[in-house]
Amino acid sequence: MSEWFTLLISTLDATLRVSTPLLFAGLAGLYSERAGVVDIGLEGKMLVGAFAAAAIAHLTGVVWLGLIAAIIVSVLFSLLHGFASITHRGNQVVSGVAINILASGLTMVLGLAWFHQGGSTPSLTNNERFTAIQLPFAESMQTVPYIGPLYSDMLSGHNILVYLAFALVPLTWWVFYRTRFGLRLRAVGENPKAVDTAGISVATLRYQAVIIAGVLCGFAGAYLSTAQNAQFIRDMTAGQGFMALAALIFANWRPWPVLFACLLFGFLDAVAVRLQGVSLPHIGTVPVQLIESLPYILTVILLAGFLGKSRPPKADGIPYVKER
Amino acid sequence: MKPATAQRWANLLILPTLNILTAFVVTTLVFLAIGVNPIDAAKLLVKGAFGYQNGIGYTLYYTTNFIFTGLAVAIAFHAGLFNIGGEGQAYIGGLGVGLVVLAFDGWLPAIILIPLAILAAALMGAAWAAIPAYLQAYRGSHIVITTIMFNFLASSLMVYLLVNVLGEKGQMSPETRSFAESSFLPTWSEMLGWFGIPFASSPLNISFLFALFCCFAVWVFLWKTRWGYELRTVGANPDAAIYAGINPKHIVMMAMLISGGLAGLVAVNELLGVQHRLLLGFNAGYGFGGIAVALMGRNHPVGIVLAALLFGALYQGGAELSFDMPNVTRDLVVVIQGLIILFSGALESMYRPQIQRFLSRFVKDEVSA
Amino acid sequence: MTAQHSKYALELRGITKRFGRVLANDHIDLQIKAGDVHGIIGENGAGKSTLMSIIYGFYEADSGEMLIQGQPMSIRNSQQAIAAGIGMVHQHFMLVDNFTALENIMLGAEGGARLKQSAEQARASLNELAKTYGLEVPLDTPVDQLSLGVQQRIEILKALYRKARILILDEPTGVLTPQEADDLFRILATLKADGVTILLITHKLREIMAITDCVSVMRHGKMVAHRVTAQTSMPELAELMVGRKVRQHVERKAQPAGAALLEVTNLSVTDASGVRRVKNVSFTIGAGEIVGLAGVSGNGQSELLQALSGIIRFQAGEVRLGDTTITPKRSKNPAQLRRLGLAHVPEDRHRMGLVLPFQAYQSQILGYQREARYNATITLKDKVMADEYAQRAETFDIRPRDPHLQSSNFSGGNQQKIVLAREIFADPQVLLIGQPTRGVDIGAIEFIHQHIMDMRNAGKAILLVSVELEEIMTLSDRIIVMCDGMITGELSHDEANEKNLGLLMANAGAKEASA
Amino acid sequence: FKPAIVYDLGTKFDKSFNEGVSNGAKRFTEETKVEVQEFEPANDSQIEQAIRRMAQRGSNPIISVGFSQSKALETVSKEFPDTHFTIIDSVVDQPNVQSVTFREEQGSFLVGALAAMASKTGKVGFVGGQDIALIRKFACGYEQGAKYVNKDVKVFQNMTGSTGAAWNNPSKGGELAKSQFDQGADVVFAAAGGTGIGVYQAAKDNGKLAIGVDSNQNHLQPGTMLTSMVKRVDNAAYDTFKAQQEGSWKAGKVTLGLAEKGVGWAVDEHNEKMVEPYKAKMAEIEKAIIDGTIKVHDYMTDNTCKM
Ligand SMILES: Nc1ncnc2c1ncn2[C@@H]1O[C@H](COP(=O)(O)OP(=O)(O)OP(=O)(O)O)[C@@H](O)[C@H]1O
Ligand SMILES: Nc1ncnc2c1ncn2[C@@H]1O[C@H](COP(=O)(O)OP(=O)(O)OP(=O)(O)O)[C@@H](O)[C@H]1O
Ligand SMILES: [Mg+2]
Ligand SMILES: [Mg+2]
Repeated sequence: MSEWFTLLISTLDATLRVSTPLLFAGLAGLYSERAGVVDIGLEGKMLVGAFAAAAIAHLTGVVWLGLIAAIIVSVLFSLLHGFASITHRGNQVVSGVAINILASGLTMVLGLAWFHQGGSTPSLTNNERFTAIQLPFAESMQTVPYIGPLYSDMLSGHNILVYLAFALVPLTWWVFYRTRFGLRLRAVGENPKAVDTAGISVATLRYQAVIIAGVLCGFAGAYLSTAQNAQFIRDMTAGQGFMALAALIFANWRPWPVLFACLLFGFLDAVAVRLQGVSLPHIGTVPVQLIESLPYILTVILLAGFLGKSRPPKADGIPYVKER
Repeated sequence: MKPATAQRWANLLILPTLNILTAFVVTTLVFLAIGVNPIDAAKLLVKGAFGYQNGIGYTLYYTTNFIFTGLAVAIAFHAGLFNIGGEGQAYIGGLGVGLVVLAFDGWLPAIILIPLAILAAALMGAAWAAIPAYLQAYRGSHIVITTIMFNFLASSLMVYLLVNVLGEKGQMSPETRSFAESSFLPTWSEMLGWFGIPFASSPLNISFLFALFCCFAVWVFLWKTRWGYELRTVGANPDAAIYAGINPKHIVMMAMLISGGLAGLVAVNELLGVQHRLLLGFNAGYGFGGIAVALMGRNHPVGIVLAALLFGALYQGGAELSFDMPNVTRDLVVVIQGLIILFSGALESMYRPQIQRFLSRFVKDEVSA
Repeated sequence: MTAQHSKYALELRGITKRFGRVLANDHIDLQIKAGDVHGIIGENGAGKSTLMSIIYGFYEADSGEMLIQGQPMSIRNSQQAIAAGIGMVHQHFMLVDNFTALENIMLGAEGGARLKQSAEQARASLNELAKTYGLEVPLDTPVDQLSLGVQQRIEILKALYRKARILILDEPTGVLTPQEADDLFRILATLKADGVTILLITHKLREIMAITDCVSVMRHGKMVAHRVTAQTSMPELAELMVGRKVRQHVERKAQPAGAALLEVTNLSVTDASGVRRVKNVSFTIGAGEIVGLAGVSGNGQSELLQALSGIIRFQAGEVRLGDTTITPKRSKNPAQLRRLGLAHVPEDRHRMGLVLPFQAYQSQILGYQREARYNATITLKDKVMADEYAQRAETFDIRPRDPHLQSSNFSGGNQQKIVLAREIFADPQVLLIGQPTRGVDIGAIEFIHQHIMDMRNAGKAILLVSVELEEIMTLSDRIIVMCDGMITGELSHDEANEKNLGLLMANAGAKEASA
Repeated sequence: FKPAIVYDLGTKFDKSFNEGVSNGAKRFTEETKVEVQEFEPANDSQIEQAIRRMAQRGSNPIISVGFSQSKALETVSKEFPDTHFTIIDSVVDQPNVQSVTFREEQGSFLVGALAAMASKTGKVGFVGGQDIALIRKFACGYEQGAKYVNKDVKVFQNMTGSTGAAWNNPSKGGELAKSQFDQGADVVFAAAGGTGIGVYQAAKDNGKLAIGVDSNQNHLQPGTMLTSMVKRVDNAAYDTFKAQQEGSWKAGKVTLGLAEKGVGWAVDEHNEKMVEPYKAKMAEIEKAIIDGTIKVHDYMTDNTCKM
């Protein structure tokens, strides 16, 4: 089988790994923003989630407890965001910025105070992490040309969170377009007043949405520190929260496109890693800085509307005020 | 007292004060959580920030940066824009300074070189803000996101240039050669020295005065000129602006260019005033700090100066703190920053209802026209 | 006693509501007989919508109590109101634009957690309702593609679908052609026959007289009078509304139109979404002439006005302003047009006319901020601006006088006066006026009308756009009627009346042509 | 006698560079019971401030860690001519400053050679942290070493990023390592601070070998850590204090290479078995480097990596 094919397989394999946190965070943003609450605090919530997961997994030795801790802490931050932007109708972007800065500071301060390792948590042993699981027949499929590697090298052999992330996409679609909750969620992001006069509490709906966002960010964080890596390290989210946000916008706030956007950015990242230092014909070696900025540049180009007009939810970012 | 005035004072004084207090109360809790006596910490902090000349020098030197970025955020805010890109704009402003000084410090006299470098800082900062501004104005892409992206791009660009182009060969760290004396801004101690007043050497330099001047300039611009009038109109009510024959697109560009320019001036204080070379990450944290400063200062120059002073004190005092208290690290200052943004920004009107009720006891209803 | 009670479907006692410093409802008492159509009238801002919103649980009253079918009820949110059998059609529709009619109606009353089944049930019972009351609507079309008339039916269906026994309609006819209004009243009649109690808010006394059994009058937040419709008259109601006799019309001395100052030929406007809003419209306005532009809102008047004032570009045709010719290629922005002597009083003062956070004297120079007399080399001359404002406030009786009061803290009428003063003092040759008296009460209306008339007499060319036929008919020398972006007819001051205007507004008979 | 340390930007517990220094200090404190004043600066301007503060408080000697401090030290050392300063990883030419630099290229050469020997696929990898001259120096030495053992060895090189964040991005580090494994590499050398952790993790997860950096990191993933390229900053710190205590501290330039045991490769209980077969050859190479028969090119002399 051609070397290119194996390279492709390994790239796609990496793509899945790298897209997963983006996907969790992207979907988190989707729930929040379709309900009309802008969420640039994804980064921060991932970060605290990652910290909690690693810390608890280390202390208890049980990764699932780590996951739960991540979710709880991340949800607490969501509630803070909700408190500011729903209850007190504060500026949602500002609240998001605050959450990001707080998260980066607090994880360090507490990490130092508790573990005395410069803000990192002690590294986890494999049974304190989410490790790869083989899909059925992964072995036997190996030999089948093309489909074989595709299945056993690319699809199989990821940890449970990866599969969960991808399973969440159709689920989210179903929730949005096939359930009462979804109907109301979409409505409150478009015209909260209509929802209010229909006898539904705008605040409750929006809180539900940000809480879901919190849960998903918890997953994203736990993935970073207990699945993809084996410990928490300062600012380990490294801008993925913002990348997810970009993906969400790129996807025009719709479930399936979010999946594709995240996969695209993940793919770019995976390719970047492999393109590094490789001297391309005519071009020569591309500087690492250029490659690593590629996703951002692309996002900007996309945002520039060269690929269609973006249509955010009408009430996105606008606090619901009943009485002037 | 007329209700309107009562309202103004509530917004101008009472609310912000309460917000800051809340932020500090929570900070105290964090201190306790990591087993530090808040009182001692506060004492050390204040002493470190204002206790002795060198400390004051550092405090005001940090203040200078925060004034620049704070003004940058504020002016964009008045045009209804949220410029999160101060970080990157300051960085690229530094590039401007670097290029000019490295090119000319051989033969240009200070009188020409320094103004040129300052201009370059502003222009490059503005240029870096121009692209997101253009995309917002003409392509309708969300400036918050684009400016975030441009922060990432700026740092990649700078590293590339410093590592592969501008960096001094054989030099360990990716930074340029030192600038020539002719580019140095007079420090506070030198300036006071001219008048025979002794002052401990510190990074504090003339750009602090420049920053104060910028505050005044911004105030005049926003509230006393027709351009400021048009800018605030667009910020308050874009439709009214269009009706008035003001082109919001142009205003968005203008506001962001000025904003970026101001952010770029951080490089003047940092590079011409202190580092005397172009290096990585001299802008670290000031862009986002500026947001806190602007919010705390209610986007008004006077408020911004005060807020910047507070942050300068936090930075300097914070450093002193970590000197004497091992388990207090710089990150605590970051936490405080976050709390301030949270309480005087996102939760700014948390206490408004209470205040309202309090005021309404004293202020009678306004009779309808 | 119990008998007494149960004969009221709804009873309010001492309802009070304040918004910040505004006392919107002041100890309101009200009794609505079951099965009645009960009218409520009052100036703009009198507090009608607020009161209704309280009944519907959208706002919570600060004090006072409410009885439904004789039972005391505390209604804290719309959910409870709906449960208590109250439905409301809001002044501004509460629909999610990109949802279908069906989704909008279901929203909040879906039944199950899964949409599919509930949708089927909803569809069934809606068809049922549609038959009984003649309320056909296309259930699967996104509402932003439906006319306001249809959207209103959807709102009514929303209420009925929730089994409303008390139906509140807040200024329902404001957005309808007279013909559509008649359909509405027919529907209301059938509902009444079904024993539904109806609360009807309107400004149009004619409607009150036509279909209500009783009528209550509000003024500045207070309930000032109750009448049995049969035993009252329009003049009495009008008087009750304003609290004094109303002079019916302003003086208009006959005066021949002078040279054409504004000449519009084959003007067409296409909006962002590519829909043609104005379809080759042509007309001229001479010096000393008021031309009224009548039409149901949303038929292109707004776009026409904005195109003429340079706020939006027009795609075809040309406009002659004095001796300047404006074409799509050589277009002019509002600032340039002002310099050419065209002034514009926008339809929506909050959206365009004022900058609410600005102080009054600052709003007073909006659009003229670059004029030499306000500007020193760099700075604006605050003193000049303030003095000038003070003087205008005198002439136009803007209250309060304080030039430093925030624009938002003036009442609707006074805000309107600020805008009007600004544009009139600019002494333009051509004046475009949109909805000059929307949200203004009758006292101020008179005043404003007088000023418009004075401009005419001073030989200016005036285009008056308004949804108030009254207003158009009183002021205009000529009336042109728009429907679906086209001019469907022109009438002189004397030949115009509600009937023939209404027909032109509905473009009756010409439907095929336009389609 | 009040010894003090001003650390490099980045934290004291970076598992490599700063941590090495602080280990040296710990050792000194344990032996002599003399407390060491420490400070972790937050930004460049705090560095100068910190050094000055230390000097004002009469600390002596003061170790300033990392090249990013040279500028600041230059200024301050002038202000305090009687205080002794030692800067690590950079050269400051002052009468009261001792400049300690290391021949990272030699150490890297060694582990490069070892990697090439241990590699079954004839492909080895390098993962750098932030893309700066210093790290290219590591990479260059590593490549030379590998090529020395096996002319046609394939060396994959990746830099994690271009900003400071590149030192704290284990995810990216892991991905980079995995990509090199996918291309056939089976030994990877990480000179990337915290990012390295991700690299070592990836090696473990994929049953490949990894090489640590700066301090001995063999214990981080016992079994898959082939060795560590140690840079004895701990010794540098320890010796500085000791010398000062004994009054033998001298200003000037100190370059610590293999000969001076300033750099080397770590063998301990964690990798004893693994490296057993190569020990002889390694010793040979070490000797050759020390007596100069092998010339290891230093990237930073001309910012190119010529073999
Ligand atoms: N958004 C607002 N903010 C503050 N005060 C307001 C606001 N809207 C109205 N008011 C105040 O409420 C009072 C009533 O406003 P409203 O527009 O209902 O006046 P009105 O009854 O229509 O009188 P007018 O005849 O002048 O229109 C005014 O005195 C005004 O100052
Ligand atoms: N949400 C609100 N916040 C503050 N003030 C309000 C609010 N809604 C209405 N008001 C004020 O309350 C008063 C009554 O307003 P309301 O809308 O009830 O009048 P209305 O009789 O419905 O007028 P219209 O005939 O124009 O609908 C006005 O002064 C208005 O400014
Ligand atoms: Mg109303
Ligand atoms: Mg009014």
